[in-house]
Amino acid sequence: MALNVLDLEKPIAELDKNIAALKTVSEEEGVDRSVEIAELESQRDNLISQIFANLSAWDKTLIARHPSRPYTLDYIRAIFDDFIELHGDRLFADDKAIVGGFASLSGRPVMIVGHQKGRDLKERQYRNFGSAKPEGYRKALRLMKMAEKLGIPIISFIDTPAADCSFGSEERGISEAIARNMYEMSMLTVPVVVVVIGEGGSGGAIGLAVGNRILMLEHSVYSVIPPESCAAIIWRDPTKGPQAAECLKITAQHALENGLIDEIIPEPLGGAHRNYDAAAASLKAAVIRNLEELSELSAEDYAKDRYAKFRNMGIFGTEPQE
Amino acid sequence: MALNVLDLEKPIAELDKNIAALKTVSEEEGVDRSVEIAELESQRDNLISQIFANLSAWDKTLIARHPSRPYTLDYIRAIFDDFIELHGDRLFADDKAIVGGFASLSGRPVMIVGHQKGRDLKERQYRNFGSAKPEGYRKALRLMKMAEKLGIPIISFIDTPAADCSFGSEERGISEAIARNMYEMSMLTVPVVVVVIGEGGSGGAIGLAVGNRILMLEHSVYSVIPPESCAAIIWRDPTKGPQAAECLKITAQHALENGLIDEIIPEPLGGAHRNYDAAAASLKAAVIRNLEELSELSAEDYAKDRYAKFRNMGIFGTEPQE
Amino acid sequence: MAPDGWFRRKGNAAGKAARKHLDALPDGLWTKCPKCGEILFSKELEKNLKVCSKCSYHFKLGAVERLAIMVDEGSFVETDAGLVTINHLSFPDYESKLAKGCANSGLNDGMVSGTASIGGHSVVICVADFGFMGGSMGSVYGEKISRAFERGIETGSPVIIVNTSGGARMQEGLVSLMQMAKTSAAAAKFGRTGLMYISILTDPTMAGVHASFAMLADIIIAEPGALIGFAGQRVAAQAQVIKPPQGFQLAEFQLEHGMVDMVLPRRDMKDTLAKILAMGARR
Amino acid sequence: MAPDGWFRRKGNAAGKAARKHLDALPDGLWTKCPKCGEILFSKELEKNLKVCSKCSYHFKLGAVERLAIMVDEGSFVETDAGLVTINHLSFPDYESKLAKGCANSGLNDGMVSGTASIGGHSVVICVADFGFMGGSMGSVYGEKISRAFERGIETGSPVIIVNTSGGARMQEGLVSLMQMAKTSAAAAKFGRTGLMYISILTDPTMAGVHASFAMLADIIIAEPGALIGFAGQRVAAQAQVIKPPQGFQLAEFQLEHGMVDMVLPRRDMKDTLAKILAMGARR
Ligand SMILES: [Zn+2]
Ligand SMILES: [Zn+2]
Repeated sequence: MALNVLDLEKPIAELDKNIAALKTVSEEEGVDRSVEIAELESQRDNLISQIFANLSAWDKTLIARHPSRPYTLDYIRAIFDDFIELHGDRLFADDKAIVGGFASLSGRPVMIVGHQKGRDLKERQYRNFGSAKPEGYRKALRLMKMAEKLGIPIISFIDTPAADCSFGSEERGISEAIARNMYEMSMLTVPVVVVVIGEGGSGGAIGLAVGNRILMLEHSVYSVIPPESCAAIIWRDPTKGPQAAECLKITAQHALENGLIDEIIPEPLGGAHRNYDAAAASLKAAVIRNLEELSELSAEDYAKDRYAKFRNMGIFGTEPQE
Repeated sequence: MALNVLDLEKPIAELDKNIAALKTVSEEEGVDRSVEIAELESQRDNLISQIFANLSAWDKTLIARHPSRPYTLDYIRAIFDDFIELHGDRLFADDKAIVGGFASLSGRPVMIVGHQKGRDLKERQYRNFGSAKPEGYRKALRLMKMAEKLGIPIISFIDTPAADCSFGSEERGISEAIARNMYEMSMLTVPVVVVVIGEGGSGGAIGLAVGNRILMLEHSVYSVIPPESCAAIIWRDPTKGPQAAECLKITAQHALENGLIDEIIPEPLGGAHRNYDAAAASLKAAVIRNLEELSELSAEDYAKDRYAKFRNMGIFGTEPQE
Repeated sequence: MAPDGWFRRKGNAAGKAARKHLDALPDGLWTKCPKCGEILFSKELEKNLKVCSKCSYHFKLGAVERLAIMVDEGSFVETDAGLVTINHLSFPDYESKLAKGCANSGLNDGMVSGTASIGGHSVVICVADFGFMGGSMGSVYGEKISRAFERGIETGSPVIIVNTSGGARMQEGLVSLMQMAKTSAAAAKFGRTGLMYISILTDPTMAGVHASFAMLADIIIAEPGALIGFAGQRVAAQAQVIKPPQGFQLAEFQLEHGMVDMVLPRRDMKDTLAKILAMGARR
Repeated sequence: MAPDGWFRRKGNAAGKAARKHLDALPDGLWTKCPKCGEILFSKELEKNLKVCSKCSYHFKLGAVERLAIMVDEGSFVETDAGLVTINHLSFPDYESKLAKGCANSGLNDGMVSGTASIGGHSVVICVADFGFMGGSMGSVYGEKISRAFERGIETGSPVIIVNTSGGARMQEGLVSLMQMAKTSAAAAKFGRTGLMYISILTDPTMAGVHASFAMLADIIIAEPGALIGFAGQRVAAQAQVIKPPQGFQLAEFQLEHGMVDMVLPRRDMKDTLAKILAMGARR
């Protein structure tokens, strides 16, 4: 547990420890310490509120990458019934960095696709740290086209540091795969709801993120480039990630301000990793509400709506022409 | 040259040699031997006619595989203008066993796809003996879908012993690739003319052969299994290929009789390899005529026509049901 | 697995008497597992859906057995049973092979087609039988598959095909190759309806069947350990002069290479199918 | 290559004076080939379309130079030249980089768009300029590409895009990532018209541009030796801790891996484009 505590969480962890100790003592000794515990818990929650009211873009980055943060399969387990995982791109391989399949959302069938990170060292390698290869994007596309054919909505979970850039991925066209997904996703005749649950890492993210609605969890980030890489380019110093994160304005809040996403999904106090169930409930409610709103559109409209949405993204001026 | 003479061609080659010698002598000595030459040529042509009137299915197989037989690129050079070869499946590789691209046929744009065998040892390896891998079928499909998008007709040349069955091809889904091509080809909204120019080798052939018109050159073959493999299974003796070829009835003539192809394109006397230009002219005329006939259909009709054509292929009876 | 209770066959009553289990199990009380060598009590093996209780080896199932464990009891109604094979090439020994296949399987072709329900969902279903000439595809087989897709379109039903096949039936020559194109075209026509097509690959599914409709489903499910591929291993090995990779062409290999959606133990098949069908049904 | 004769620019006259060759050629009479080291007479090099006469190395071309050798003389009319960049994130040093890019290239963005004819075929054409901030894609760039596709739809013209880019323009943050989706969606909308889209990949075409509209063309043509890929070689090498394969990410590597239709020498570009356009035109 201690390994999974961020610096900014240390004071919180300290109080957590005290509360836990008090509870243990209370149980062991059979003495009612509930008032004291409630006092400490309230103290802790105030502390969390304080800390989380002033998170920097870099803090958000660290929380978005938190090793205890719920991943796609955690949300799938918590939110959906009857998840039937489907595998493979029918071309080359089954990429474990992207999962997908049918599931039932409050009794309605949906197709899920999403990046999947690994929790422990072994699973991280198995999932390639959530960095998908061409076959991952192609699997996702196959499933999305299947959903389109069957007329069921698509929910896409974004959580990747970046697309895989190994030699093999270059050889098999990682660029083509990402580009093709955006091309095809833009034309899908079913609703597509995208949720950035952790890291929205540049091309690796956008390759699954062309939706009618783009939602971001409160402490997730979405960026054109990893802050460390940006710092390495600008200041030739990858340790200046914090400054770069600020410049890039990679938080959900900024994305909403710039009109690039539709909604921020609130996380439980202290971040999604402090309460999976509450995070999942919050996410579930947002997804259902967005799907319900979208259900008013016709099949043709979904593509038009998506086109209009992305077509409008761009911040520029116009000079008068001579 | 002598290496490329079939046993059945040996008497012809003998006369060819005599004629050539006579011509040389005639030139060197400056004596007019034209009468003598014409006599020999007529004798040779009669001999060819005799031999070719009685070809067995196995003889046809050998002629279809003749190392001097014109291949796809030979026909492309002879028949089309402005061939622009296009490469790659955008997924994994460029397969040299299938070529394809735009070309102009009597001033009209067409898309060509076709198996390509190699002439000498080096080129044979380069072309993998005309045995295509998944990436070859996927390249062809990409080009055919492009033709559909642009609204231009497709001409497919069939000339393969079989699809590639290396481990790599199995790993990358050679079955899927062949199946997918048939699936997609059946739905194309442009005319598709297929010409079997040499070997129509089982799955490797049908993966490019779902057309509105299926033409076969006079001495080409088309079979569900290589005769040698069939013999190996039935008689546990691959040398009994000749008998198996007979049983399988793999000639163009039988395919036409069984209603599985539309037309036989006549070859020049002694086979296409004896006169590339004449073979190409014959093929060109047949393709143009078929395309003209097909031009009367609408875009939707091409798929319907193709469906009806293949849907009707099957020879079976029906018992009265109780 | 008592076929007579649930299997309402319309035609071809003649074959009925000959029907029996097809997968070369010895007739005795005991059966030896070909994978682990365990001696299994045949009745227990039957109860376990013909899966070895020690090593999970999945024995081959005949079409009749397969239907019994897959569809809702009593729901199967056979269609197109009256289609009969013609030896139009006068191919040597074809008739005797057909007769043997008929005796083996109690069927008049390697493909049985019909309608049924699974977990209450109506489906068009086709089941292949390896006992009939190795499940090879000739004209009757291809026609049944094509009609099944067309029936799916007409009735708005999903199509499920349980495959096992050595490939195209060479005794019918070129016309059997054309069944690949015909069934693929039928799958394409069906595919445009928005209805679901599920293909199940059982041991073995090879060559002309694998390289046509079997690989064209929305969802492809393989049974554990099933041999699945284009060319026979010997052919592939000949072409390479090297040893095949570990587990070459097995179901698990196909999963790793992205060619199947899942490898599903036989005991989970029916429930999973019902769940998948539910996804396609509510639109 | 005399820009003034054929280049009718509508807007942004201010930049015109600053326009010059962009590819870091020394200003002198002689130019050293960076590949083979040959010292080339600059005028000869220009005449040879900036291809080394000894080793065929293709020097980078600015957008203006590129247009001069690609389209019918006098046919180019620029569009959307009035779009200007806004530093909406107040990203440090962005303005100075823009100014430098402008001075370098004589352009106000790394992408020039317009209409032209090639071999008599009317086209919508976009040409990138590496001299403007490494051809990086921001809002203006993405907007020009998107409008080009829409102009193609409106006028029924094929679209040709000559690419060179280091990727998305990080100084615009997330909105520059969204240009990937926006341009890809525009390519998709255009793709449904049955009109032809040709993408030309020149040295270098990387990252956000390579992974969006640049790879979505019907026909993709690469210039010999062009570096083409998703991630920079250093990034890829870091991830692998091994040496990249021979010729990694070069045009010829992309051809071998099925990602481009052809590697075409610069001297053949215009004629080949005209031939390809003819194929799409007569329908
Ligand atoms: Zn066992
Ligand atoms: Zn040089």
